[in-house]
Amino acid sequence: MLERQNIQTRGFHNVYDEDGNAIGFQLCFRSTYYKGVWLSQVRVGDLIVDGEVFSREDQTWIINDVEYTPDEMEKLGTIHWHILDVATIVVKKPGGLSQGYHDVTVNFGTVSSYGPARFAPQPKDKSEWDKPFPIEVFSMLAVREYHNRMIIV
Amino acid sequence: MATPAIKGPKRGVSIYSYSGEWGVTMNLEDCFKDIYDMGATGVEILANGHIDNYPQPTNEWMDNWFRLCTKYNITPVEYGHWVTSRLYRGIMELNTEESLRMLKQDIILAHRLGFTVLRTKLGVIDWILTPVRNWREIILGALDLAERYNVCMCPEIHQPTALSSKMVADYVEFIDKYQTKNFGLNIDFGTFQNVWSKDRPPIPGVPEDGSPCSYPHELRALLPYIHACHAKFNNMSEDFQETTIPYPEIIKEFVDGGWDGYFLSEYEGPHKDEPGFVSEQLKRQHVMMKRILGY
Amino acid sequence: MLEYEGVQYKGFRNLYNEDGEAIGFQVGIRLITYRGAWLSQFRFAYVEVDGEKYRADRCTFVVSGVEYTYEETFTLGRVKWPLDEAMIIRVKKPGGLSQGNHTVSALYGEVASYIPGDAGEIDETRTSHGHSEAIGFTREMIIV
Amino acid sequence: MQAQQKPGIHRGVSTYCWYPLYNVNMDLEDSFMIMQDMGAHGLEILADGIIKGYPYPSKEWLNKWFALCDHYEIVPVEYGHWVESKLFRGRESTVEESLEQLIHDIKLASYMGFTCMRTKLGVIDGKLTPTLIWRDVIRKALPYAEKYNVVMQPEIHSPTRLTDQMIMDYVEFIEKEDTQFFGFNVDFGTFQNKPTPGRELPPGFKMNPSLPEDIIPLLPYIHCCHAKYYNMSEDFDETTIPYVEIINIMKEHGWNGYLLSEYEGPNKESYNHCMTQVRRHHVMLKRLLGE
Repeated sequence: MLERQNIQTRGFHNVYDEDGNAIGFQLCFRSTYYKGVWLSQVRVGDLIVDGEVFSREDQTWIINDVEYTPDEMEKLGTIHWHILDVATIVVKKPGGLSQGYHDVTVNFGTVSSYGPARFAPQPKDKSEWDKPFPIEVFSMLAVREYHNRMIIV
Repeated sequence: MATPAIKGPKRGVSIYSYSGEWGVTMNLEDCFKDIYDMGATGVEILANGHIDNYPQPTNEWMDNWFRLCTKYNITPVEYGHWVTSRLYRGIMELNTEESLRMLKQDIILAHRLGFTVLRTKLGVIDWILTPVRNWREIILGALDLAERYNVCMCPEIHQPTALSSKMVADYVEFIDKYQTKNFGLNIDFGTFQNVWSKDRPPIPGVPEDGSPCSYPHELRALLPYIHACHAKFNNMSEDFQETTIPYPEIIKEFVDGGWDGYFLSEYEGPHKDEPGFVSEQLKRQHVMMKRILGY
Repeated sequence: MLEYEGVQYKGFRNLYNEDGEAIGFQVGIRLITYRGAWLSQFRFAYVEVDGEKYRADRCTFVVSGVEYTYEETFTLGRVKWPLDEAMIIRVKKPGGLSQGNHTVSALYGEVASYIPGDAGEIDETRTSHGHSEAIGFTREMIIV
Repeated sequence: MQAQQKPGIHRGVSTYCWYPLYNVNMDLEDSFMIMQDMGAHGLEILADGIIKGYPYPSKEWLNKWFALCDHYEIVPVEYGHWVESKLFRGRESTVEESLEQLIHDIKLASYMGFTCMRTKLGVIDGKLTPTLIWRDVIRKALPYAEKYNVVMQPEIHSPTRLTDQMIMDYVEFIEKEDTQFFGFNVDFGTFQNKPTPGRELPPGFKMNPSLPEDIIPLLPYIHCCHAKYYNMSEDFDETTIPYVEIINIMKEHGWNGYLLSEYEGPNKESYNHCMTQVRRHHVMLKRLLGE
């Protein structure tokens, strides 16, 4: 099942190599939009934990058991990220996160073909409204939930 | 209770209404149970949202789909899908071949699931929702397949688009030109919205003086082209009135014009993720529609 | 899935015979606890709608698709009302419930051998019953 | 699994922690994910509420059970079940009727990989005195417990104290039967010495809860415990139960087994509250255990 918010509390833990060394952490993330998107429509931004920034290069996303880099995802127009499938975001960080509370922000966006207004800032100049919009029109959403409530055990 | 074969407007629900609870507190069977409680008999699903493993559902999922339709006496009415024009970074309009690949995949899947109407969402190129420039080529290329599988592709006429707009005239012209039964219109009742919150920011294409995008009487000439409607609603009062859209006038046009098809409820108001809230709103809306229609 | 509340909204509707006449209504209930109940340990007092109480003599109880009278449940020590399933109570009421709003509550519980007390019928004077918490047992619901 | 073989005190969780949310906001796999997040491998289930189709789960469900345990590194520790004495109106269950339930649960628990059972007996009074036929029922079930290698354990639960006559009776029975297949699960609520915020202490407990050292003579008979918690503070402290003393005593005496988290505080209907409380509880346990 899904937790209501984008960032799931279930699935938040450090990840370890075979020798038991923490090499990073993972968290589960779902789209709360009403439809799924093709992987090529996903835009991955910075993931921020307690002010520390992990860029898209530090992240891989696991969707339906397959792991992708953000670049790989942008080329895949026939693989669908279903809204009931939780993505696992795996982040490289030697030593992992410390025990205790963490403040997590995920930046991500999805490109929409049919309703730009929901995804991008609407131009104030009304003469822009019937002109074709720029190609990469979408808003990066900063999802920050459960401030100080995500706990690493 | 056996559903009488009604000719005229029939009541249905779009699963879109349950988006806030989907997968968290409700699954497909929960939605069907709720719809059955309302005595509604039609459903719209959004393929990209409600079909597990879309676009390749498993046989188990298909079996369950038909089991639910039978158990709850639900007719698959409308299959919502998208022709995703901005599929790849840097490309504004997906080429016609690839658009057709997507569209044909959905026509076949919709038919396999028993649907007869497709809510075919085309990509747009500007803020007032002008469709992609190659829409005619895309639709034309799919007409044969749609005829073979007996489905009708319908763009949704959605606020801010007006019934009197050039966009609608273009669609009607296309239908008349090709004399096709496999392309038509879905009217979203939001286009009739005539009550707004006071501090509404400007919406591109919506009249700024508070008047609606469209008036109910404009439906009359379009009825033959309409294959399903989104019974959009924003707020149902406790005494079963929609407070922002003139439902009695709208429904009267459909009844007087002898229109046959489904009104599919689409809730677009607040509190969608509060368990039970939407269900309550839907039940109020169906009390209203049942009173107006008499069934 | 289940709704959190004891009285379930899903499933609340009128019941009809073959001629299309309303002969009653139905409503689902769930156990807000950590285990299901053997039917012999099920205790039921009433379903109440808008102040009118419908007791066991006007109700039947559907578990996993099978309908039982209250008396039939007394001896069913090997039939489970599973925790993840709503029990549907079908209530006889010619004409059914009217269209519109209704206040619906239900008083029911289960006997637990490891909790002190007799295994008799529900004490209707108490606000909580069995060991279920008295939460969500009343809801405002609409008949369409 | 590695965690199981190492001697010492291990962490686990009882599905009791989230019972009102189960089937509403979460399912079995979700609970396993939470345990994996916390590195808490030991599991107690309440058989009746968790096993789909209990008491006769399908082959499909059991296959899913084993696959999930394997995937999330879950160690099935304790199988919570009930011997219903008040099954039928107007009379207590017979020894045979009780055994029928008990033996079936022994077999199912063993098949699912559990090594302990939380065997809840019917009670006859407000002091939780067990049904008078308990010795007969347990004695007749012992050969089955031995054959299927699971330990039956009544739970010692507030208001029962570790010094009560009931405990003496159980110890005497174990010694007399010379068995390793009957023991106790001590619920830490018996040590509660401060009230849960917003609630009263149980009657009698204001003056005289079980003391941590009361557990010492009983340790050989205890195979797992309910690590009850009512209120975890923001700085990872349980405010109502003397955890530091209890855990230190158990460590000093070399007790081996699982502590199974059992949340019994307020706001059980709030998902986020329960999840925050259980993570705080495991931060505390991990620190106390020196993990």
